[in-house]
Amino acid sequence: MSSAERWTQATPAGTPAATAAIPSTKQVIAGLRATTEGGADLVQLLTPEGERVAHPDFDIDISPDQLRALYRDMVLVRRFDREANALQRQGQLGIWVPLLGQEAAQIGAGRAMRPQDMAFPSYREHGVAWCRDVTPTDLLGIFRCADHGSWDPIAKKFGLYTIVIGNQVLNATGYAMGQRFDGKVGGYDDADTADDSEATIVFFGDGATSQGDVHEGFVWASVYDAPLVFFCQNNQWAISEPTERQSRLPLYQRARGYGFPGIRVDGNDVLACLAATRWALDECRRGNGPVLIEAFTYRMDAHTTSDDPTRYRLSEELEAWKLKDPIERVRVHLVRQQWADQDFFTEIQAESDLLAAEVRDYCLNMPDPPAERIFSEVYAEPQPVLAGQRAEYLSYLAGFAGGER
Amino acid sequence: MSSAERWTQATPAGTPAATAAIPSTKQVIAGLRATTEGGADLVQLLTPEGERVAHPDFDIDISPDQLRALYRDMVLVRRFDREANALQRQGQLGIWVPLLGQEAAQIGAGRAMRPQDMAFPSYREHGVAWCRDVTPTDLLGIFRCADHGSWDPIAKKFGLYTIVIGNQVLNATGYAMGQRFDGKVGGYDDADTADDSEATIVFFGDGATSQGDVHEGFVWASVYDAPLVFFCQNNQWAISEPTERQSRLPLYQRARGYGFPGIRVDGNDVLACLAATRWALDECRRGNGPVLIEAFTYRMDAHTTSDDPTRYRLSEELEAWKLKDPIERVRVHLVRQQWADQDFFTEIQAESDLLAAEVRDYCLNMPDPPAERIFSEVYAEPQPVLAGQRAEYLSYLAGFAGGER
Amino acid sequence: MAAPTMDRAAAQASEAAPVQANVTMAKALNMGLRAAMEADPRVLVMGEDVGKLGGVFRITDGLQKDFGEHRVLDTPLAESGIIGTAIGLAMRGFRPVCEIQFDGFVFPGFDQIVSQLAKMHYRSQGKLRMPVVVRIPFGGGIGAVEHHSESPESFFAQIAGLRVVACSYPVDAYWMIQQAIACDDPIVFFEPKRRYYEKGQLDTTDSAAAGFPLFSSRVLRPGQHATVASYGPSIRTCLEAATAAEAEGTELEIIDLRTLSPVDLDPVFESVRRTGRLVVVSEAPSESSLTSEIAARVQQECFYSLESPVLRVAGFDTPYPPAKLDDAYLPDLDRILHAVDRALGW
Amino acid sequence: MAAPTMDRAAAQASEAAPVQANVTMAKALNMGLRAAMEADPRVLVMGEDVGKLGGVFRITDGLQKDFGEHRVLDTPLAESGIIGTAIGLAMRGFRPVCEIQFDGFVFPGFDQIVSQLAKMHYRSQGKLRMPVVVRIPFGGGIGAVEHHSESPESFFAQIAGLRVVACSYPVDAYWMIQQAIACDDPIVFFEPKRRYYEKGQLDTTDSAAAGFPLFSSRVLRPGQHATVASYGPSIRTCLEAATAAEAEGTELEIIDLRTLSPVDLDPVFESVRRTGRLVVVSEAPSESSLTSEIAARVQQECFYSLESPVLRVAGFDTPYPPAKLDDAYLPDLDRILHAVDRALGW
Ligand SMILES: Cc1ncc(C[n+]2csc(CCOP(=O)(O)OP(=O)(O)O)c2C)c(N)n1
Ligand SMILES: Cc1ncc(C[n+]2csc(CCOP(=O)(O)OP(=O)(O)O)c2C)c(N)n1
Ligand SMILES: [Mg+2]
Ligand SMILES: [Mg+2]
Repeated sequence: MSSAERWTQATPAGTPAATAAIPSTKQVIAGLRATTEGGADLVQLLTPEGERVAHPDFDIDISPDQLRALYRDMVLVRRFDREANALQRQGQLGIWVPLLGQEAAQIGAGRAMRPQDMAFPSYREHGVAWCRDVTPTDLLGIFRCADHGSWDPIAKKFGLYTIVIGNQVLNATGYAMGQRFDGKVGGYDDADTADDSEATIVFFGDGATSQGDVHEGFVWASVYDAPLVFFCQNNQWAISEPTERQSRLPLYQRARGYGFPGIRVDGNDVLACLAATRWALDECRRGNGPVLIEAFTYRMDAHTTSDDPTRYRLSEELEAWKLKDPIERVRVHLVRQQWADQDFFTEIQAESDLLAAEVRDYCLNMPDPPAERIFSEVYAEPQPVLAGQRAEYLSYLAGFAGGER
Repeated sequence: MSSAERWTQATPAGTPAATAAIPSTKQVIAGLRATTEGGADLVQLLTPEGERVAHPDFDIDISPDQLRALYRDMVLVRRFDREANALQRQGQLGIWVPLLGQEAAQIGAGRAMRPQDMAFPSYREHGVAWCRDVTPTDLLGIFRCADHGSWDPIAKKFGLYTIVIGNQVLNATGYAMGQRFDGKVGGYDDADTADDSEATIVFFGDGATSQGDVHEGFVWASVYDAPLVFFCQNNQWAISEPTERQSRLPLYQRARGYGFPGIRVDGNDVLACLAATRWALDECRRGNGPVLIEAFTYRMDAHTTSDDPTRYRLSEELEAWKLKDPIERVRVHLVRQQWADQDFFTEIQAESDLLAAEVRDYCLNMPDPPAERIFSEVYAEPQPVLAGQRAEYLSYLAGFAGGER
Repeated sequence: MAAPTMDRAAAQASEAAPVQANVTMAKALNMGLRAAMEADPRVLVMGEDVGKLGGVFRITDGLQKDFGEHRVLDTPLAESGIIGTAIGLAMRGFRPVCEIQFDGFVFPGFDQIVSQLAKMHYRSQGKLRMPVVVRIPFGGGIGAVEHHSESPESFFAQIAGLRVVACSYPVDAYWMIQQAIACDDPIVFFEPKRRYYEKGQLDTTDSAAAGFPLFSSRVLRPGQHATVASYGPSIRTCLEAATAAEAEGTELEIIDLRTLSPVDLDPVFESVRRTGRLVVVSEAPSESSLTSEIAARVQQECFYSLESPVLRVAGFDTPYPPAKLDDAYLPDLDRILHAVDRALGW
Repeated sequence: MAAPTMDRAAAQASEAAPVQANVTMAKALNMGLRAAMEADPRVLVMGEDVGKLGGVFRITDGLQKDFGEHRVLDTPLAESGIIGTAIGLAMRGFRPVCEIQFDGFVFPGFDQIVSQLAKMHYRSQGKLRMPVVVRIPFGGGIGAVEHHSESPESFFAQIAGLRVVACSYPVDAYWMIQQAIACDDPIVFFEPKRRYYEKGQLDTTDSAAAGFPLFSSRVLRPGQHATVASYGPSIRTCLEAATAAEAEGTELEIIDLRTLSPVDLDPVFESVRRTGRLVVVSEAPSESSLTSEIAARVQQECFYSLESPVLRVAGFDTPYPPAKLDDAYLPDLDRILHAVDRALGW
């Protein structure tokens, strides 16, 4: 993978002629969705049928323990996701943003990180959070509308959820520039496991690629050689808009215009995501960043619990993707390899039931924030005008002596 | 030029490995400035020595009359530019933005347009203005700070100068989308000279390519197949910042990530600029837009009359580029071909003296705007609050009966 | 600006019966957009998810189906792109209606609004008109996550060359959106999202409603003891406050500002000269805001009539808090009445 | 927020003698930036042309030469990128000082300022601090083309979580920029570009000046007949007006607000209680602005003391006109005195 020429190769066969007359939707989709598997360049190590396949650049040794651990991660985050979705339906959460179908992309990327690496999520990265020890219950406050993010982004090396599309890409770029300015980049050699060189990974969606901020992140990261992995989860949809509303070409090819690697991985293949992201992070800590990874996956549920996908997509699409479920293929592989027996699966099942119960219990007992919270931590240093508003409002509230309020 | 695969070919030899460890400035410059001529892919039809060379894709038939006309255009706009620069030095203009060195890029692009085509300039396109019959004197008001642009952008098919870097790229994209919605795109065939199909061209600089708006313009234009030519004048500098502060790769390669053609032309070669732009505009009117053209040229004067280039660049660079002067090579070719004699050059000389005198005269006699101008045409429809401010202020001014004011 | 004429209005009633009870504001806006698109083929609707989905609030529901993909555009995901291309389309003679999905997402498009959309007419001295409407669902109270409950109207109210309006109930929504689209100036059109599904009776043939000017505020309820001026989502709260106050013998005059820039204060001046007291109500933070402007101008215009200072009941000068605090943060009936009491007791 | 200590200030005087006459504001800012960079290795300067060129106004002149390319960054040309990466650098523990080249070019970065820079501390409930300074040369009067003469301060004054200050003369510029950099909140730092080259005497060892708090307004000239509050480029005009008024026996009290958000009005209230009259002066358009806010709060706080309404002398509610009209557009001595006369004659 040393030389980079390959990252600016000709368009893979099958992509539409960039200057053909107005391409038909068919053409475009052919380019974007390529084959049902994501096109010629798609990096895959584990087929939907659970077969291990080799890849010239991104092969990886995985032990039974490691694969079982990845399976466990995916099952647990999916269970959490489903539980949270149910809690929203029951009115316990204001909204929920499902990750269903994106478990492999997020666990693969999350487990590729080293403790010293930094991650900047969008708002759907519950699986990455899990890998950063930001627990499911840590996430609930945002969706119960009790807080805007409760964890310590520096301690956990996991930024706060960012809702304004694209913003976090520039913030991550700056953070990665800082890693370089701090001398944390360059010295890395594979042998040295104690190596403390750093990299950053930022998560965004297919729709986000249209935002100016994402472009500016590409520009800054490339001219400052920032140790940054741009991890784009192409789940085929930006709410109701398919990826062809955002681009003519497969998104990983966007990197070509800036002069850094763009890789498309099977986003439903946890091994491919792990291998490619590990490689990309290491390239970055070596000083060869940035790198763009497009995880070709699918949003199997609604955009959020407020969304109604039946208005804009066909169930056939969902059915087709169900056959490529990220968890099922690992289960099949574990079984076929005899790396896991029934006890193992029962155990995980029990563990996920426990997690679900814990999440539910935590959610139901989450206290509402007090009115003072409106005014808390707006500034790091004293702000008298706001202090006045606070005092006035709280004494006003006190006026309702155990009254309506 | 039918197939487009070629627009996403491998990196031309000589560009830096996109993922090599932090590239040395040397490497980067090698990539950006490539050879002194702009790299392997540079489209050139007339060498700095005035020799006509062939090009497989962009050859062009040019008659003596046509070449003389292009020469005349360039000489006149340069003379206007120098006169305006002098007027600023003499305090007659608040500021001047020189086009010196970019005559070929602007005249080539400007003369490639058809009457029905629309142009969106930045703030340095005095040569393009000339081609759109926006006269030198029409431009003066902006730089004398007497107006913000005096011509009718629709009548002249030449937008107002846009100072906020990148903004006009999106405005042009919308306009080009409108041309498509109006059915002015697609039907074109070369034979039919009465053809009224339309295209748009937008001008911006190398520095501008970093702005989010330019990226969003690329995204919109490509997904809406807008008949838009992105014409980037890479004059090597964004005020004090060389192009390597904005990109690792040559700018024309940016188009690759979006799936439309990117062409680098010798921006000091009026024939190459004319040929490539004409092709690009025709591709657009055919429905094969958008197209990116990078005109590889040089800002031979300061960024503006407020700038001091000695603080950031070496005179050697300027000297090297003087050898590639856009006008001189045409003069040499005209002489060598015996397409022009001394009388012709004397005539042009006289004509440009006349133009300079006219410009100076117009500038010196330009009336200052009256105070009412502050309030004029803020809105298309009545606005009572502002009307009140206007009335109050004007009566206040009237109060100084022939006084200080 | 030509208000839609009767027959146009009639034509626009299209499939629907002229008089309909129980029309939600969302439906009224949808009907208004449809009417405008039928009346003028140059009207375009563009934004994120406005096509097939009909917008996350369904305001554009069915429009793409009926008018086609070239008149209802599901755009790429970038607000600067939405505003920036709308400007070019306007130069081409279209009348784009842009939807910004939520209040907190307008800022990537702020530069195009400030530097191009609002200044184009002035820069060109009238040669370029910008008949662009930017629709923004705004305000809190819907139990949403961050950036979905903001009141950014004051950012826009201070931009010269731009007009800003806000509707507060279905009938106004239906007519105001059509008038805004017919206006040759760029307009930011604020829609109180937490009122989208509240209903009213709509008569699409009501010429009085059709003719009431877009840039005028309106007295919704007369009263003699104190004036309350507001707009958008707070109007209903103010009306409820007036009813409550009446029970205690206090008559509040409620004015719906409707136009936020230019703000039409003549009815407010006239009212304050009678009542001597003014409370301005808005969800937006008060610092350097529209409510500041109203207080500043009223204290000057009505200096001798004011028996108490102009008081403001507004959002606090904080970011919008987690939505569990919607009720604690938003001006409610109690806070309005409390301010009225202070004004009366001054 | 720790104001630079004496010895720090001393250290910072570096090559220069402690007391220097005829220091321009541009030089004072340059010295202040240098002092801050010497005092704290985490301070970065970033922006367009701030390195080799030293900025178009030379405020960062020589800094890249002395501190290197990793502490003084010539960034790509994109303001959202400048602010957005500064936020990430701040998360990494740096203290970025961003330069926006001109007032009219801050808007592409507005989204990152509103949605991230200003909200990060609140969102994280104090876990993330944003010690970022955004320097903006602002105001008109320099005979420039469009977008180079604007006064956008009110856009920022209304953003919760963000602080806004403006310096008006060299000594303040030198200390305020250091205090701003030392502050743990994000600050938009406005510099009156048309005063950049006006001179003052600067004593870099003056502990009183070093200790005067950043977020306090200050009475620059006492007077008993009327109060005039202003900031930035208009301060000098106000002082000239005071001198002219004195000749006619009118004593104006001139207050330099210095901090625009939160605006420190206590000295204004105190003054207005004595004078009964207030004129607020600003180049910025008046609609929904900082001057509106001041009028709104003073009329409430000093209701019974005011003998005339708070009057504003401000930019008109238009885009900034062609600069040939600089003098006609900007509040000048005559307009200020005219307003004072109106206040006194009310
Ligand atoms: C600037 C901005 N504009 C609009 C939105 C509303 N919005 C939220 S998610 C979304 C779609 C994002 O799609 P994508 O980037 O593919 O991410 P995904 O949700 O599919 O993970 C939109 C338009 C927003 N959050 N921010
Ligand atoms: C948004 C914005 N930021 C900053 C500026 C200040 N500025 C004016 S020209 C310029 C450099 C532009 O360089 P380039 O795009 O290469 O065009 P050139 O001037 O070389 O023709 C800058 C930074 C601006 N006009 N707009
Ligand atoms: Mg998506
Ligand atoms: Mg340039």
